[in-house]
Amino acid sequence: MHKLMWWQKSLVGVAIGTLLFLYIPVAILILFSFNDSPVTSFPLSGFTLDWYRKVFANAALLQSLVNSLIVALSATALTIVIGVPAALALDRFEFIGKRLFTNTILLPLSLPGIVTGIAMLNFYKQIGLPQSLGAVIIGHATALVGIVITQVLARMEKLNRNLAEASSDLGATQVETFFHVIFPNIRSAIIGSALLCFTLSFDEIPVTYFLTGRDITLPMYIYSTLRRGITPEINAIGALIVLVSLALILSSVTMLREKK
Amino acid sequence: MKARTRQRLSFWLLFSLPLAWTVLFLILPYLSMGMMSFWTRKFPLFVPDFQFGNYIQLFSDPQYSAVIFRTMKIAALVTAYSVALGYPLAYFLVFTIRSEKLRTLLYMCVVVPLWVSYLLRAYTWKIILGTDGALNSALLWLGIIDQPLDIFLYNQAAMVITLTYIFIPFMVMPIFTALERIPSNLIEASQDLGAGPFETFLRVILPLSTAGIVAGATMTFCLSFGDFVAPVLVGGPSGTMVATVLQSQFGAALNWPLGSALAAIIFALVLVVLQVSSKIDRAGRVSMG
Amino acid sequence: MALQPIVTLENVAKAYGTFTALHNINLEIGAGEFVTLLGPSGCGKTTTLRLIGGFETADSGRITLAGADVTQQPPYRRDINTVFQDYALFPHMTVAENVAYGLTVRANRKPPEERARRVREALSLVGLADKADRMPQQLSGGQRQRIAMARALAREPKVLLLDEPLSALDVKLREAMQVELKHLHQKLGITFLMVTHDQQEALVLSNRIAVMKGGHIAQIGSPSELYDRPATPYVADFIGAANLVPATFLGSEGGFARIRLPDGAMLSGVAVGSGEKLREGQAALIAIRPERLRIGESRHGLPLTATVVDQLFHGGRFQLELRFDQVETPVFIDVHRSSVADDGAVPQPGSRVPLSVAAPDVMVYAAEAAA
Amino acid sequence: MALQPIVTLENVAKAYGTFTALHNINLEIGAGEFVTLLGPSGCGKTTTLRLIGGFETADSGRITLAGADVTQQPPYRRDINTVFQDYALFPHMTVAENVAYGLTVRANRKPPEERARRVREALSLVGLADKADRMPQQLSGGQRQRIAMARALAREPKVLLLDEPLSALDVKLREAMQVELKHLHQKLGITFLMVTHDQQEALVLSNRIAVMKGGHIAQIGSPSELYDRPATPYVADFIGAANLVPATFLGSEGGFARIRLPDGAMLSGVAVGSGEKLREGQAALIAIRPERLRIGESRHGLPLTATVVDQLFHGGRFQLELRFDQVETPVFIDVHRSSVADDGAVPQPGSRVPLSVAAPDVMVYAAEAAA
Amino acid sequence: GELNILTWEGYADPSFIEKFEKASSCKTTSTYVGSNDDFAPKLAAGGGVYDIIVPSIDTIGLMRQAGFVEPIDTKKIEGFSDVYPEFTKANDVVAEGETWSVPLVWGSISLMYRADKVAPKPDSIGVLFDKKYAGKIAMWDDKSSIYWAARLLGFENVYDLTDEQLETVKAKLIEQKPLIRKYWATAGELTELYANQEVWLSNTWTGLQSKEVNALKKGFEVVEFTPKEKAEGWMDSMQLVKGSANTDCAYKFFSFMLSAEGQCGIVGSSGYFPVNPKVVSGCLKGEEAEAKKVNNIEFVKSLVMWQMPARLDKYLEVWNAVKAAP
Ligand SMILES: Nc1ncnc2c1ncn2[C@@H]1O[C@H](COP(=O)(O)OP(=O)(O)OP(=O)(O)O)[C@@H](O)[C@H]1O
Ligand SMILES: Nc1ncnc2c1ncn2[C@@H]1O[C@H](COP(=O)(O)OP(=O)(O)OP(=O)(O)O)[C@@H](O)[C@H]1O
Ligand SMILES: NCCCCNCCCN
Ligand SMILES: [Mg+2]
Ligand SMILES: [Mg+2]
Repeated sequence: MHKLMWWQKSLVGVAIGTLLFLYIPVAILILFSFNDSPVTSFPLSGFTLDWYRKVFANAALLQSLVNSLIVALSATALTIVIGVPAALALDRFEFIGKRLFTNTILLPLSLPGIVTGIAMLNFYKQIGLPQSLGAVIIGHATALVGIVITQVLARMEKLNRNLAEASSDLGATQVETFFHVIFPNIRSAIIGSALLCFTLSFDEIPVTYFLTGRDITLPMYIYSTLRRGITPEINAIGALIVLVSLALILSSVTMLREKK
Repeated sequence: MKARTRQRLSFWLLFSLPLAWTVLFLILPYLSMGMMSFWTRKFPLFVPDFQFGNYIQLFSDPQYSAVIFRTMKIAALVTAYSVALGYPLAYFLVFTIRSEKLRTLLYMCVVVPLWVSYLLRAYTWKIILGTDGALNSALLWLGIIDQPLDIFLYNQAAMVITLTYIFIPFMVMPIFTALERIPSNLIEASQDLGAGPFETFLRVILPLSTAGIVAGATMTFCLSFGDFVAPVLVGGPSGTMVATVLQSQFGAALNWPLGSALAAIIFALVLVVLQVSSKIDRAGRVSMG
Repeated sequence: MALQPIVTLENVAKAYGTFTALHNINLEIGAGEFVTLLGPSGCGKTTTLRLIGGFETADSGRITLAGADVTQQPPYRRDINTVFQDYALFPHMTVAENVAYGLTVRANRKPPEERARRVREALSLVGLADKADRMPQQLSGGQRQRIAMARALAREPKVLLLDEPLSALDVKLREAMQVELKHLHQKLGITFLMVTHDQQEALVLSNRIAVMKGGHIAQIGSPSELYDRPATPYVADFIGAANLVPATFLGSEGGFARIRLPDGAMLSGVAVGSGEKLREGQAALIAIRPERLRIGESRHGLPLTATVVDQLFHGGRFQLELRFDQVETPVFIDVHRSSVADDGAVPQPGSRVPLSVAAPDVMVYAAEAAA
Repeated sequence: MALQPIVTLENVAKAYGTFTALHNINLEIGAGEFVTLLGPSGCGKTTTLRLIGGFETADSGRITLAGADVTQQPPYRRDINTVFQDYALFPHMTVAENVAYGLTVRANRKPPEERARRVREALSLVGLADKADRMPQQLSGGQRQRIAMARALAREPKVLLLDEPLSALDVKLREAMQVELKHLHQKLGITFLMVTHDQQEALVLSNRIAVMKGGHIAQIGSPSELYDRPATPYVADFIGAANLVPATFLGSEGGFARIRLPDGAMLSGVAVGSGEKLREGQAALIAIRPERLRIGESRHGLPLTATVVDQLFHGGRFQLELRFDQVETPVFIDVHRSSVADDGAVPQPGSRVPLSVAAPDVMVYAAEAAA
Repeated sequence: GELNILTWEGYADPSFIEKFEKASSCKTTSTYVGSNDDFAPKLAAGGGVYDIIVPSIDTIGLMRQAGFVEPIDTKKIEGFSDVYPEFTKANDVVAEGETWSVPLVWGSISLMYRADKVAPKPDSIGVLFDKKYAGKIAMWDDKSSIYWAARLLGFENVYDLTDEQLETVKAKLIEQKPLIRKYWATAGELTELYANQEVWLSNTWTGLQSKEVNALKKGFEVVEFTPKEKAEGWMDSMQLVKGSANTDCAYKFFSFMLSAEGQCGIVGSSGYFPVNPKVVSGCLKGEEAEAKKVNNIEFVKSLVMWQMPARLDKYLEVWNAVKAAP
């Protein structure tokens, strides 16, 4: 811990290089959002705010942004409504198939999204759920609920089991116990995982790709725009996303790491 | 009411919605995908059936195994590079940065790019690696080359770079957590027993962070294995990955049964990877006490 | 028992999966008593307490509280309160809110003035009236312990359950809190049922102690009953220090026994500790309290001889580690410094010393009863 | 000190940020000694040990090991080994691998046969030769403790550092391990430097004890020196139980003092404990060991009177809580049951009892020296 | 009412769609495809989403066979009779005695190259297979690559190749792979590939991409030409999705798109050719009318007009195999 050895120095070098590596693309994205050429290549041709103006004038883009917000908000709300009771049940009760349930609900998080998307496309069609924002919302909620469950479960496990017992010992019914004791203590885990779900849903591509109908989300808009050739508007919206995510990530990371 | 009845009731109050939801929107879809993999393609669409033709086609036509192996190779490379870059970064954050505040700040800096649109992160590499891109401009400016090189973009290397970039944070996070969890007195004990810092690293720190490496590697491997954005944006003519094929079976080729069979194979592959990694992970976790 | 029983357990059994944690426990606790469950880790103390508190449900048997069957009642319907081992204070509430909690639940909502009064009273009872607005994290371990007490007491329960209430505290604080706990019990007059694995604590605090072993109650009685007349070597060893030495049972007359020690010494007139009948020639175990063994010969005592193995300095006393000939297990006795003119008088390691013990202070048990 | 010094600390100081954890510590440890650092939490015990082990670097001062200056040496260059408080066993290695670790490092690689032999020896030394292939998680706390010992001892260090080696164990096990530790020290003859905050442990095990307080060494000496002639009330209270009572210093003659207790009793011929000069009429504090206070009057002793507040049953003894008139702090004495014919003879709460103490057993200190 | 249209970008430009919405009070929502292969999957995933689709002439037959679309009552469409009969009577537009689609625009597919880089001036498809331009060639990511290779190889009926011929085509395309920088998917992507100096040579949708590349003024010009092996022709037409709840609006839309406003609008925004020559006199005059082949039906006949390949799935498999090859 005194002086750095050669191998530690090179580790540090790689580390700093990697940190830069993580930020160069972000910097370039922001740089091009101010470049006044429709083609994103060097050399830069001049400064402009036009792309930002275009973002705010592009009705289709703004509509897709609104759609994304609707999807992310609704999907997040659903993950909470489904995930929190599930986490409570997993925490409190032993039952057959518990591990299977937990593993299954976590599957969409490691399975390539495209597989989950295909499976949903296939089945949702059979149960008469047409491709639409509604289907996307259900798909996202289903794929992401594992996050809420694991985060809340982890917090529940850290939460002193005796707290609930103490509450019922003091005369509170289970419902009172939930609202007065459990909820205040898992709130930050719920908010943190909700933020995470929101951001992931907001940025989700593969499941959305298969489930979306004529109303598209922002990533789908960007995807089709990128396929059609780039317009620097996308750089502008990207720069804006960086800004907003920065705010979101800061709050969610603090929430999730808040309590030891 | 009997205590046991009360328990059951509250269990079902909590669990019936999640269970029903999961069965309807997740488990049945996976099962129905599995079923469709046995259907038959019948121009112009497909019909229910039970036959193994799709699997036979996937295993006999070298075009599919070639793509699967290529995808595995790319995912493995991405995983290896992510470890190679992510581990030093995590190590640096945990052991070199002394200030708690700075460490948290830098950790967040690692995480932030994860939250920038996935597509945009991939697409930026097109700007960087292109013939007119940042990299060529820089090399020209430095006088290292006098003609832009077109070897950076639209090939597998570009996909590996892009995916590595995307997944480094996924790698750093679990390794960081694993390193942070190593009690400092184990490192001190090692030094106390005569091991210098390098030996301590190799014999204590590295083995005790395997759980983190495995977690990050699993995530990186599985997600890059299924990626279909990089091939579209920065992959070249030789950049077809499994997800691209899958996408085209459900798109252009309009052969959902074959696509389902391919998806089922990916599903199985991922389950194998998860199984293996949880084995390693469990071994690692046991050892952390 | 003369007292009105407030809690009774009748044939209560509880298994976790295939593991039986409690085998048919019977226990009757009188109103106002201070009863302690004592035993090694895993013997079922916490399980017993949780069954009474309502956090677990008995597989069979019956639990009554003040005469009413509560076996199937949930915790919030039992007029009992618990002080948890790690206090279980609500981390998101102030001290006052914690203490008030049990008075704000729907089933027992008190008007604000009464609530405020009872919170104040409970906090003064534990001497922490000035900490009402703190958060639990801002308190020391001992203070948290007392808040947990106040929170339970604010409900004015008939019975207070305490699961190792002092085990998280360090030695000095634990001793101080023991005294407080005792005074609180005397002042309030409600029933205390405490779990501990610290025999010192059990001895100091309890009216009665139930020593548990492997899901059974091994013996129940007052501290001096258990200390002076342990039913088994297990109890003898668990309560206080006991020197356990193997011996051979030779026979008994008039309730007193004759035995032979491995070194050949014959002792007669010793007390028969265990309930079961000993047969002649049977392997036995004798238990002698350290303070009953005296150095030197005595007219009234039985004479023994041992070798000093080690001398441990404890400040106010020396502890001598002795060994009888032919016996593996060491024997310890205390030599108090007030009784030795000069430390030189303490026998040195290697020396052989004569010992004496009064015959009734030697208790003999069947060897199987040990383990 | 007659012994060859093996570890010396000369004016060693260490600060963490603005907080000074150690102020100019001087300490000399002789080869083969068993020295204990004793003190309350945060007094700098661990810091001292870590400086010697090389895990922290001194801000100033000098540390030598066997005559060589090691102040700036990293831990892996010091011929010292440490038994960590929570053992710090490598969780990914078997017991044997853990013990062998220090013999496989590049700087000290031993041939396989020697390594195997030394691992075997170290494991038998701690009685765990049969556990070589277990993983640390598969061992009990006491076994882990012994593996940590074996691992350090396999290196055959000149000095063994032990940071609260037994604090994670429960009472019974701790007592057993104390004995083992003592025997191990006697058998090996190497130097042990141990940190503890358990005074009992320090008294039983050490050749010398250094009592620390706020980054200073308050007193260093043999257990009986510290117990019988504590330099301050702080040491008196920390080592063993001390009854501390406020008093007024009236004057001294021939090294012995006269004092007045708050209830008016005058005591003369008492010992002056503190080094500093006491002035006439100054507020003082007297310290009396519980075992030096006797119930009843005595021709040779000073007469005192107190009221019994409480009687606590401890099995082999009763502890009496007494109060002198006009004095807030309670005074405790032990009544051993072997010395009371019948428990009825123990004074009951409320009764006034005459006490006596030999004048030299009362030590007087300046009141400021307390805190 | 409302109208959901699955179509190509540029085919629903606000410049004329807004006029339609105002006149008809039908609100339109357009979703864009990148390739003809996108239509079937979108419809296969369930109905009720789209009312109108605009596939090319080689795809409309598939839509009908798959049961995705309904026959059209041409009487309800104003101006239908003015459309080139070569289109309104074409195979698949008319099938099983019914009309299945309403022609919208048409065009050809030619070769494009950078004048400053490619010399001598090419005249054959062969230039796309020339090693000299390795790494500078782009091909449309579409099964139509097969037609290109087939024509180069001199095969007669490119829409009904034999297995043997397909194998040869596949080999030819795989041989071409190392020369390819990128298979382009959309008009914009190709434009960008040129603008970023990535490629010099490609096939292209006549009219649109060259116009866009040259408009960027990157310091070079691109040139289009029809290779001596002939060019493909295409025609995009509108189809009514089966079960549409908005047929009234759909018919209003068909009529509008064949009117002067619709035809001028789409020609203006896409650069392709109008199908109803009668109504475009207001917007296309003289040279421009000539460039857009107004009334030049001979040009239609000179093209190899797209048809659905006789064995569509076989063609798709071949094209996928080419892309999957290393
Ligand atoms: N929820 C549970 N599931 C399975 N076994 C359990 C459970 N709770 C307790 N046990 C087992 O029941 C036995 C008795 O446990 P209990 O907690 O009552 O012991 P205890 O006497 O309180 O011990 P300690 O002193 O360690 O707290 C133990 O062997 C324990 O492992
Ligand atoms: N790394 C550190 N940074 C800041 N302060 C520290 C650090 N280590 C110790 N201290 C402070 O130095 C003082 C002495 O600490 P040390 O660990 O030596 O105490 P100790 O006597 O071993 O106490 P304990 O009995 O609690 O282990 C304490 O006040 C502690 O808070
Ligand atoms: N199907 C032949 C090509 C049709 C292309 N239309 C695309 C229009 C893009 N503006
Ligand atoms: Mg317990
Ligand atoms: Mg310490």
